[in-house]
Amino acid sequence: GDRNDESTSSESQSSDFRVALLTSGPVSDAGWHGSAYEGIKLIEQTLDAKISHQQTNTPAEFDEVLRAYASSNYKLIFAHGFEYQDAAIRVGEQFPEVTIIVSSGGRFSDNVIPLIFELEEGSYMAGVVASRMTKTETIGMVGGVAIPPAEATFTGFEAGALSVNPDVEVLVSWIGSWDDVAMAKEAATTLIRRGADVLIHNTDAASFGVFQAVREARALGEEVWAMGMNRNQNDVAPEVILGSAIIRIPEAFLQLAILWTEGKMPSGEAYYAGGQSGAADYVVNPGLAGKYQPELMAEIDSVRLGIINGLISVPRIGFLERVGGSF
Amino acid sequence: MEKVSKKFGGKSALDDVGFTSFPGEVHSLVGENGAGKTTLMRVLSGLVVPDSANIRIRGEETTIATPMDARGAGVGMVHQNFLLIPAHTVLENLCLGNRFVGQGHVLPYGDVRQKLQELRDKTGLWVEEDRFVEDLSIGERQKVEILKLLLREPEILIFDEPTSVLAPQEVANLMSIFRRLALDGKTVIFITHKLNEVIEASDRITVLKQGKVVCRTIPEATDVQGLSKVMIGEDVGASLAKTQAPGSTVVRLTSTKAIGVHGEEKLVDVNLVVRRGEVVGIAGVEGNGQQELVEILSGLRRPDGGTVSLPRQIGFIPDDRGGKALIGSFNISENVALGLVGDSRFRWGPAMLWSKINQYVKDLIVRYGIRAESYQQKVDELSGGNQQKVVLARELKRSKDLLVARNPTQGLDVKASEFFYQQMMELLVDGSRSESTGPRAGVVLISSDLEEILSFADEIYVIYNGELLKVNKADVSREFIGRLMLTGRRTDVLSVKSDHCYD
Amino acid sequence: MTNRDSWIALAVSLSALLLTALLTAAALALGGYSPLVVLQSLLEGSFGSLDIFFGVTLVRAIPLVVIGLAVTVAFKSGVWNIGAEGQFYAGSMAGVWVGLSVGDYPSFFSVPLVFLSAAAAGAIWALLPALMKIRLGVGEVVTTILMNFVAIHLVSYVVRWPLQESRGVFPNTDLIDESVRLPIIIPGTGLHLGFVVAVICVVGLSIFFNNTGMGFQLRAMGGSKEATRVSGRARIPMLLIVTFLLSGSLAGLAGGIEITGRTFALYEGMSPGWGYTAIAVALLADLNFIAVLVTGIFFGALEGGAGAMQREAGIPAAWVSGIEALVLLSVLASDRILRRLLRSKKKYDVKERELDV
Amino acid sequence: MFESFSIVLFLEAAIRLAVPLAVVALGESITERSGVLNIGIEGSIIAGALCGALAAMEWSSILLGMVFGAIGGGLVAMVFAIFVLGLNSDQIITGTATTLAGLGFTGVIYQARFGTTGSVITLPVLKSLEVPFLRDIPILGPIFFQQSITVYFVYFLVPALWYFLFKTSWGLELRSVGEDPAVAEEAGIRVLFVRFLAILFGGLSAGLAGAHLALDSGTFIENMSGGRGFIAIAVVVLGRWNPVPIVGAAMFFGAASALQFLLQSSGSNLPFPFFLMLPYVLTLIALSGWFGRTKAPGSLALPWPPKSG
Ligand SMILES: Nc1ncnc2c1ncn2[C@@H]1O[C@H](COP(=O)(O)OP(=O)(O)OP(=O)(O)O)[C@@H](O)[C@H]1O
Ligand SMILES: Nc1ncnc2c1ncn2[C@@H]1O[C@H](COP(=O)(O)OP(=O)(O)OP(=O)(O)O)[C@@H](O)[C@H]1O
Ligand SMILES: [Mg+2]
Ligand SMILES: [Mg+2]
Repeated sequence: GDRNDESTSSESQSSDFRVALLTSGPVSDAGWHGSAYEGIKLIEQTLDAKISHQQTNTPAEFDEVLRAYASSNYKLIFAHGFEYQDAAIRVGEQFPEVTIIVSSGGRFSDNVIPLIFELEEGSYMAGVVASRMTKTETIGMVGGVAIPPAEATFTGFEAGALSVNPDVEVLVSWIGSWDDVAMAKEAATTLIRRGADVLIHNTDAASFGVFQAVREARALGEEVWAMGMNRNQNDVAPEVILGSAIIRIPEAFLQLAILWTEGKMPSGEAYYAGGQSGAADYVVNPGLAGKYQPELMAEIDSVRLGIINGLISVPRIGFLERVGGSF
Repeated sequence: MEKVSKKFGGKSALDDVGFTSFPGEVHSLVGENGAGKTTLMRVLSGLVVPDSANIRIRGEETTIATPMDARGAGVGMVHQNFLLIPAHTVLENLCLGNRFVGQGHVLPYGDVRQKLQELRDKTGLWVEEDRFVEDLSIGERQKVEILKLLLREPEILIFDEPTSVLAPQEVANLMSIFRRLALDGKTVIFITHKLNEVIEASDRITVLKQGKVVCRTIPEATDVQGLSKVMIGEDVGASLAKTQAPGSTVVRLTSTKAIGVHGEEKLVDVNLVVRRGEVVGIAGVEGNGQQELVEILSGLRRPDGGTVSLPRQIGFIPDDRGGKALIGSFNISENVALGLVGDSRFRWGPAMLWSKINQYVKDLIVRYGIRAESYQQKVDELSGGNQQKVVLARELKRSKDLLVARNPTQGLDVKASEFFYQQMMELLVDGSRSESTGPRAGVVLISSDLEEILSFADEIYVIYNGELLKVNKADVSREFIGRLMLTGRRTDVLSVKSDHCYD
Repeated sequence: MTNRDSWIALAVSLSALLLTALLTAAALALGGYSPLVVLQSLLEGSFGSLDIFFGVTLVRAIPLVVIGLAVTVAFKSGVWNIGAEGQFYAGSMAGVWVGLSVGDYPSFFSVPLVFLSAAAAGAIWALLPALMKIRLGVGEVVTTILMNFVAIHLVSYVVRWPLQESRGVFPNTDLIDESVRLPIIIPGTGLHLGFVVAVICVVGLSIFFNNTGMGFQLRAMGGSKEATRVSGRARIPMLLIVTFLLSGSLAGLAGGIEITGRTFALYEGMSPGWGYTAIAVALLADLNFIAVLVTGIFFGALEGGAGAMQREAGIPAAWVSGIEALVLLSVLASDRILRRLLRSKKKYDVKERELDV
Repeated sequence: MFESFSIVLFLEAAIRLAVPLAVVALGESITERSGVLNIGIEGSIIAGALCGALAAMEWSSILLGMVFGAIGGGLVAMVFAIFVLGLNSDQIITGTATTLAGLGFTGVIYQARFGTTGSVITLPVLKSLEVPFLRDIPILGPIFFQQSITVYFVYFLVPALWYFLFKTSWGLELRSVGEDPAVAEEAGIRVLFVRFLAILFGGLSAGLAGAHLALDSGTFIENMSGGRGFIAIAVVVLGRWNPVPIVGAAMFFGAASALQFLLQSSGSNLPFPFFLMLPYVLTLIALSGWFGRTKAPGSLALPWPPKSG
């Protein structure tokens, strides 16, 4: 789509560069939504763009909000969540000059671009670490709401774990909410009682519940560990978090914004934020680095390399489908 | 009390009324329905704030703006529309606001029980104190309301139509209670429509009419006729249409049973036949199974045994006007319409013809002399008697085949009662019903008012512990029926013994 | 109450109104936002232009009005249906299911079919609480609340298993066919046929309740079950069933309308608590059907304006619900003022509704 | 299924989950006994959580956290009371509004204090206290007497409330106001004052429960009340406005939720939404077995004095 590129590049000359963000949850979650907000903040600072954010409450208003932004000159819109994909396609058709980025979306057209975070890569590495660390050969996952990105991380985690020790049992428990701390804590406690001694999560703020459960278990003298997810949570509970499987959402956003201003915005294809771009990774908690055997440290690096140059294939769910436009 | 005035909306319910009563007297307050009796007393007990009034109690000026002021001034009232909490036990209701109950401390159930015993011994007035009020019959509720007042031991006791649902013996009791209170130097204010009670019980009488005092007198100086003349402004007691010989059977109950919520037998093998053109009177102390009987007779309840055959068009006047017969937040028209939903004359397909209904109701309001601002006034705003008239107006119209009337004249003034009796008798006569020439109806009159039964019933039964006892024409007498009501025995205990003495 | 009291109350109301307004302003100023800008964006985001009014305010009002009607029907008849939320979801599930399977039929046939099935599903969802009330005497307040949660989790099952989109990846259904989507009645705005449906419901219901025998009996039941049984000779269980079914089917219909009019597919979290907001809509309208249309639009405007507040005035979402609350409170305050001013006479100790949960 | 999982641990979990519900429900039951339906307690819970968290952080004291949590909840309830009692506004609308306000402004304050994108706050955490001898009772000991302070508070509250409601004349007056304010007023009771106290108590309890949520999970986050207000209202009805059954109902609900996690982690392949439904479905089933009418306070949710027209 040259036409698209032209329009966008010409647009980027104009003084006011407007970037909008839609999230379906509070940006104060110190997690998925929060990092997206940091993302557009970053764009504001580095590209002095005019930014705006709206938290949507129901799929019923997606079209309305996207249209509202598009029609008031927001040329780059981050719709932070797959749930926006259908509305994005619809509105995208009405506003060809606008580019809509759909985080972990599954549909693309000329101006609707899925932003795929390959968090499963970091999770795979976390899985490796977990099954090396577990004494009980049982590890657990506490999930918020079962959506593809979350499930992807869990399949990645499980695959990583089994790749080094097929006998490890991987337990999972969904709490049906992203931020119900008490429920997350209870779920984690249950998993620990069932013998899991390394817990990873994929929730938002509810993750504090998981860490708290681990803290209390340790207080009772049990040898239990937690792992962070989405963002680097190592400092959230430094004494119990071995490391975090991370994606660098803000950086990814900035990357896209820069591409956009340079008129190099990918058109009619997805944008991948994964191992190659360093956007997905596993970060060891320096405070607990001592707990890692040297050979494990080495193993982590080799796994990372293997993933990047495709020697290790991390299971991925979700596939992309083109809608409208022409190749 | 002087210069008491109260307007509701535009209409004035009390217009510069002056009312004086002394310690140690029983003072009767009488007047037609809607005259303002209840309102006047609600003013005195702080439930209605008057537009103007100056009230002096024991000499000193008192402003009564709230019920608390009234209690402070030693005023207490038995309310025409009971102020009881159905979900609470009798005991709890009695403790509430009782001056023996220390604020916030442990409930002195013990003391109150004891007090209750004393009262029972003194007055014979009693209700099982651990029962829930919602399980009580109207008669029993009335007694609770009275006990509540007596326990509070106020200086000024107001009784608003306490006798309309009490049995003769209980009424007699109450009168002696009044006497005793008066002797203790209390002031008793007694509102009733039963003028003979007025004459026999009171020291002084005040008559209200249309919110004005029309007469102050003493019983010696007047009589029932005289009083009603002042009240109504015309003579009453006009002779009633004599009924013809009874016709075909409209109702037949054969060995009908009813089981109460707690599995207790409410009706035991009741047999009853009602024929067109006759009034069957059922006397009884409240709480002997009347509730179940009327619900079965009016087709609201299936019997738990035996067979029942009922006609189609039944009118039913329940005893609990506020709870069962009227919707307080609805206006008169809507309340009458409750009885017209099925009536093809007021329906067009599924639609209700409100204009037609309202017209019809306006007409009823005039014919039944209901004192109301308009057919759109909420029934909650009507006086007790006028509320009752609304019920009568609706149900009499329905009684093409049968009328089941439960204490129908409770709260009605003399004139209104007369009018009701006329209407009731007309039901019995061929084709005389105003717009319909249907077959004549039968009437079942369940009442705790023995007079009513004796003067209108062709057949008389007494209901006792759920049994229906027939009274033969031969031994119809106040004493006999009275005994039957209380003991269920046809011959009294003594004579039975003496019989036995012979052999 | 005396006139004196009512004037005191009037004063209280006025000061409360002022206070809430000041509070809002102060809070905003403290947060470093200009109250005026916020107010402006709130108004422009809801009434700014015809397009906005039709495309935002009215469109958002549709579900609130229809569900508000559902609540009104129930409350008027003395049934405390707190379960509109769940009935709405039941309706959307059935609606999307039928909508997906009737794609190739003509609209005049398929759309009504979707509405019918949605309404039916809502009714069925209300039936269990109805039966539990009538057969077992279990109050509806708690059962309907519980049914809400069940429905929400059922949706999350339906969109992941039976009705999941054909790619089998995302937790939502496929989009329904163009032919099953509601036409836009005012081109350029998003205002779809659903609004007409809502208005028809408003009119129909107020006629039904005010002019038909059954409607009258339902109102009577709302006034006093016992009197309706004894003097109205009405079969209360039957009336209760009718109420639950009618209320439930309206809430369900709202689900069908949202599916065919706005989202075109079933997602989780379709209703941000509309079932509860609708209670406020209905009560603010004093359980008057026509008024529900107005209060529904008011809430629609509030939510639309709230969105604009975030976009235009940069108010964080967290502020929005707070401000919505303050607006609601000031409406309550002024509502009392109007009552005082318009009141002719005061009636004494009258119970308006009986709550038996 | 239980083999790897002791019944004791299960019941422990049930109690943990039940406690906040029980506290909220007990408070709300008193409010409702006075004829006021406060669906705004959700707002009180979240306010309690925030105030509790802030206080506990400030003075790093569990106790102060609890106290200020209660106060926070009380304040929100006061707003509710001003409108419902002062202006005689509709209770349900006002409740909706105070819920919104609570959820909204706690978010605002949290963000103002900890930044727009939030940050992790770590609080002193509720320790479980052991009752010396009782703890050693087989089975029951660890379940009931090795719990957080809030649990013991409930143990105290239940008999206290029961005695208050049914044995003191304050209790009688409260119940009478709730059944029929007209009767109560005639008996010389200050209806609005009684309702004010009842609302206040409900707010304080909800606030306390909120503080418990925060201090038990050692952090505060937006919306952490997670709809417990509504569940609590259901619990009150389930418990028929009586302290003992209310705690029973809360326990039942807690047990159902605990069971839910137990089953999920036992690796059954039933779709997880059905696990999440479990507590509600079980409660519905329990209700169906719950014969006899539940009777609400006669004047619940009705305005006083009655509105005109
Ligand atoms: N709350 C009210 N609103 C409007 N009108 C009222 C109200 N209460 C009473 N009235 C009117 O005031 C008049 C007097 O009523 P009141 O109850 O005092 O009559 P009463 O003498 O007690 O009659 P009854 O013997 O039937 O009880 C009636 O016309 C009644 O309609
Ligand atoms: N649920 C109950 N529990 C205990 N006693 C009851 C219950 N219901 C009624 N009773 C008592 O049983 C007796 C018959 O009850 P019922 O309700 O038939 O009285 P009733 O015949 O209707 O009296 P009334 O004519 O005054 O209504 C009365 O003493 C009544 O108070
Ligand atoms: Mg009177
Ligand atoms: Mg009875």
